[in-house]
Amino acid sequence: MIFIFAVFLLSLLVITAIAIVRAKNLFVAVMLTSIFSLLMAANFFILDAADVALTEAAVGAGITTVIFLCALSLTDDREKPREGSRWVAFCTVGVLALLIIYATFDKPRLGDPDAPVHQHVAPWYLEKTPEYIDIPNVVTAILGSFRGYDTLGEVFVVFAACIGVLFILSVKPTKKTNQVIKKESGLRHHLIPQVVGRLLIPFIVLFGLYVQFHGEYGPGGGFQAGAIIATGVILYALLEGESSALRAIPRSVLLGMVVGGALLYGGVGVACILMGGAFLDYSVLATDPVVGQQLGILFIEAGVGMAVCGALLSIYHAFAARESFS
Amino acid sequence: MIDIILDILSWILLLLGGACVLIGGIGGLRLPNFYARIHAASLTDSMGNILIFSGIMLQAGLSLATLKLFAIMVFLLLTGPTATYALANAALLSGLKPDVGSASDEPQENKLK
Amino acid sequence: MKLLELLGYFNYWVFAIILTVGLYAVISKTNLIKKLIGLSIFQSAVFLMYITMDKVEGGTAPIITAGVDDQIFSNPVPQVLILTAIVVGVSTLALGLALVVRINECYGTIEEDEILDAD
Amino acid sequence: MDLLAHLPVLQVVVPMLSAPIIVMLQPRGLAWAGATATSLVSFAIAVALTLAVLDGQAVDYAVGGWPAPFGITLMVDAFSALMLLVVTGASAAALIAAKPSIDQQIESARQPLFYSAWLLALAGLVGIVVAADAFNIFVFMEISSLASYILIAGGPDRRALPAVFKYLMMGTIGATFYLIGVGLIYMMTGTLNLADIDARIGNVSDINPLFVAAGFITVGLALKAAVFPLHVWVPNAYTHAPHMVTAFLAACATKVALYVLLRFDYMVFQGNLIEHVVQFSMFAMPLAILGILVASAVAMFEGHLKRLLASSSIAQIGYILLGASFVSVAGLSSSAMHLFNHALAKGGLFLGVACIAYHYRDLRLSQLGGASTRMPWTCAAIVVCGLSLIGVPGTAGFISKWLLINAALQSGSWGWLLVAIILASSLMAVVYIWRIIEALYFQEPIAGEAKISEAPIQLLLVTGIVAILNIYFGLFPQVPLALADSAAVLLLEGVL
Repeated sequence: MIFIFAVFLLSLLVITAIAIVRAKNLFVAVMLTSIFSLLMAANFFILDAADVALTEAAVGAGITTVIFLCALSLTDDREKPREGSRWVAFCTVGVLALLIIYATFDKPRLGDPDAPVHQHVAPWYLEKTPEYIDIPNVVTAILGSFRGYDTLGEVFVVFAACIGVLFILSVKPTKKTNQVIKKESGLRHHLIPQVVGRLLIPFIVLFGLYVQFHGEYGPGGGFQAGAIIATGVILYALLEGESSALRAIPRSVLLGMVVGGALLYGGVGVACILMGGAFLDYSVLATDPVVGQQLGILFIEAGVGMAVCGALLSIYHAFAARESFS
Repeated sequence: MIDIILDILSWILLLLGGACVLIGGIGGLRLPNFYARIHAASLTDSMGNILIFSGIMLQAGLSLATLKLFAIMVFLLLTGPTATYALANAALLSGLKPDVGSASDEPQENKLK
Repeated sequence: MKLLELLGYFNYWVFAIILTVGLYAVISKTNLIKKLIGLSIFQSAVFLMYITMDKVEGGTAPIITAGVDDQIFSNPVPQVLILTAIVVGVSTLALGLALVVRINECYGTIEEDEILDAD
Repeated sequence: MDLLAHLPVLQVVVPMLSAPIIVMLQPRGLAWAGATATSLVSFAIAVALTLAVLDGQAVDYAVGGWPAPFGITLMVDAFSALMLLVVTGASAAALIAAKPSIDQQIESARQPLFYSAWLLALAGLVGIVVAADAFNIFVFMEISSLASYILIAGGPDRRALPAVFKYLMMGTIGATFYLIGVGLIYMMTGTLNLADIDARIGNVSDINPLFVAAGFITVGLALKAAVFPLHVWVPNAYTHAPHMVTAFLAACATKVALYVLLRFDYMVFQGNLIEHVVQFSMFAMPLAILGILVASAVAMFEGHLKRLLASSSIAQIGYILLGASFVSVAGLSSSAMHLFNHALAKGGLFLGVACIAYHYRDLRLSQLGGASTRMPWTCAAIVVCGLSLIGVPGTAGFISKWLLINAALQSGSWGWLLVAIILASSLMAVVYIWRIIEALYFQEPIAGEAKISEAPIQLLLVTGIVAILNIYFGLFPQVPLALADSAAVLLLEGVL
C-alpha cells in the first residue's frame, strides 16, 4: 500500500519538476518549487528519514521559498520567452541520463538488507550509540559526535552564506532599477492575518524550541529548530512590517547570534582539546564520558540552532531591506 | 465489537474527507473565475480537514498521537481560512473585481500574486 | 516483493529524471532565477538518491526505543550527509539570489544574453 | 597536552574560528591585522607540519577521538604538506601585501566581512587538503567555494557579478557531481573514509556504479579545477576579482581541486578498477594537451593583462594534468613540483599586477605605457616571475618543466611528441610574457604618467620577495623536490 503511494508521490515529483522548468511566470515556478520540496519531504518520510524530511520541509519548502520571493520582488517576475542553447543542453543531459541509468542496473535494489551500504559502518553506529552516547536518535548522535566535524563545517557554510549575502547586498543601490515600488508590507493593515499570526507565532517559536531540545529523542535538532524559529520571526516581519521585526530583534543581535553560534560550536571543540581530548571529543567534558558526550551534543546543537536562525534571518532582512532603498 | 464500530466510523470519516478534498480539487480546476475557485478550494479544504483528522484520531485511539493530531487540525483550521482570506484580499487589492457573471479572469497574472 | 523491487529501480529512475530536468534548466535557460531554480532541483535529486539507499525493508527511522530489541533501523549515515547537503544547498541558493539582485540593479535585467550584450 | 599532535586540526580550526571574530572587530583596521596574524599563524602551523612530515612521520588525527572508518580523520603526508605550504603561504603573502590594494578597492565598512570571507576561503582550502574523508572534502569544498564567490564578488567592476554567478553555477554543478560520485561509492562500499574505501572497493562485484562514480567525480573536480573544456568560468572571475583576491586564488584555489582529483583517483580508483589507469591517461592527456595549446594561444592574443594571465593559468593546469597522466613517479613528481612552482610564479605575477593596478586604472596592455620608468622594481619583479613562468633555467619554473620533459621522454615511444608540445607551448609563453614586457618597457607613456610613483612599500616588498623566491627555488629546489618525490611515491603505492 505504502509503495503505491510512494510511486504516486515520485510521479508527482517528476511532473512538478517538469512543470517548474516549463513555467514562464517565475512566481509560478517558485510556488511549484515549494510544492516540489514538500513532495520531496513526504518521500523522505516514506523512506524512513524523518530528520531529513523535517529539514527539507522547514528549509526547502519554507525558507527557500521566502528568499526566492524576496529576490523576485526585487527583480522581474517574468521570464523572457527565449531559450538558450537548447540542443547542447539536450545532448549533455541525455548523456548524463544514459550514464545514470547504466549505473542503476547494478545498484542494489531498494530496501535490500544485504546491500553493502548497510554492512560496514552503519551497523556499528546503531550498535554503539547506546553504549557511547546513550541517546535514542542515532542520526543526532552521528551528526553531533561521530561526524561532528562535518557539522561544524556545515555551520560555517551557513556562516559564509550569511556574511556573503550581507557583503554583496551592502553596496548601496546606485542606478535605477526596473522594479515596481511597493507599498510597505502587503499584509500590514489586515486585521485577520494579523490576529491569527499573533496567535500562531508564539506556538511556532515554541515548537522550534521543542524541536531544538527534543532532537536527541526524536527527529529534530539545531538546523530544523533554527529554520522553524526563523520562519516564525519572518512571519512576524511579514505581518507587522519589516521595521517592527527589526525592533524586536535588531540586526546586530542577529549577527551576534550567527557569530556566537559558530563560536560556541568551535569553542566546545577547542575546550575538548584544552581538557585533554581530541578536537570535538566531548567525552572529556564530564567525568562520565557518556554524560560528556550528551553535554557536548547539547551545546553544539544550541550553537547550530543559534547560528542557523541568525543567519537565515540576517539573509531575509538583507533582502527585505533592499526594497525600502528604492 | 467497539473496535469494529470505531474502525468503520473512522473509515467513513476518512472517505468523506477524501471526497470533500477531491471535490474541492475538481472545483479548483473547473470553476470559471478566481473567486469561485478559491471559494471551492477553501471551503472543502476545511471540511475535509476536519473529517480526515477525526478519522485518523479514531484510528489512533487515546494516545499522545491523538493530541498531536488535534493540535495539527487546529493549526490547519486557523491557517487555511486565513491564507484564503489573504489570497482573496491580495487579489482584490491588485484590482481583480468579484463578478458573478464573468467566465474567466482576463489578466491571468492577477490570481497568482 | 515484486513491487518493492520495481520501486527500488523506480526511485533511481526518478532521481535520474529529476537530475536531468534540473541540469537542463541550468544549461538552457537564460533567466538567472530560473537557472537557480534548476540548480536547486538538480541538488534535490541527489538528496533523493542518498535517501533511497538508506531504506531497509521493514525498517523504521533510526530512533532507538527503550525496551524494544528486535527493531530494524534504516541506515542513519546517508541521512546525516543529506542534512548537511540540504543546508549547503540553501546557502548556495541565498548567495546566488543576492548576486541576482545585485546584477538586476547594475544591469536592469536578469536575462543572461542581455547582460552579455550590455558589456 | 601535546600541541604538536593537534596541529592537523588546528591548521583548519585556527582560520575557521577566527573568521567570526574578525566580523565583530570594530575599528576597521583591526580586521586586516587580525586576518593577517591568523594567516601567519596557519602558515607557521603548515611549516611545522611539513617539518614533521620531512622527518618521516605521516601525521594522522582522529577528530572527536573516533577511530578511522567511523569518525572523520585528517591526514597530512608529503603531498598535502606541499599543498598546505602553497595555500597558507599564498594567503599570508597576499594578506600582508593586501592592505593598500584592498583599501582602494573595497569600502572600509565592508572590509570586516571581506577579510572574514578570506579566512573562510583559507580554512576551506586547508580543510580540503588535510581531509581524509570523501564527504568531509565536499563540506570544505563548499566552504571554500562560497567564500571565493564572496571574495570575487568584491570586485569593483559590475562585470564581477555575472562572472561570479557563472562561477557559482559551474562550481555548484561540479560539487554536486562530486557528491553523486561519493554517493555511488558509498552505496557500493558502505564507507566514506578514503583509505577504507581503497581497502574495500576491490571486493565490490558490481562494477558499473563504480565506473559511473569515477566519471562523476573526475568531471566534477575537473570543473572545479578549471581543466580545459570546463574552464570557462576562470577568465572572467580572475579578471574582475579584486587584485589581491586574484593573487590568492590563482595561486591555490584550482590547484586544491586538482589535488583532490589526483588524490582521489590514485588512491581509490587506480589499482582497484580494471583498466582505470589507461582510462585516466586517455581522459587526462588529450585534455591537458589541448588545454596547454589552446589556452596558450588565447593568451598570446589577449589584450588585457589579468585576462592574459588567467588564460595562462589554464595552460599551467594543463601541464600539471599532463604530468599526472603519465601515471609514473617521474610524472607525478613533476606535477607536484609544478603545482608549487606555478603558485610561486603566478602568485608573483598577480601581485605585480596588483602593484601596477594601484596606479593604473586600465589594465589593458595598450594602456600600461611608461610603467617601467615609474615603477622599476615592480616591473623587475614581474619580469622575474614571467621568466619563471616560461621556464628559463635558474628560475623555479625551469625545474618543473625539466622534470616534465624527463617524465615525457620516459613515458613511451611518443614521448618526443609531448616534448615538442611542451617546447611549443613554452615558446608561446615567451610570446605572451614578451607582450607584457613590451607593454611595460617599450611603449609610449600614457597621459598623466608623470604623477605615478612606485606602489606602496608593503605591496612592493612582498612582490619582490616572491620574485626572489622564484629564483631561490630555481637554484635550491631540495625541499619542494623532496616533498614532491615522496608525494609521487605515496600516490603510486597502490597502483604499481
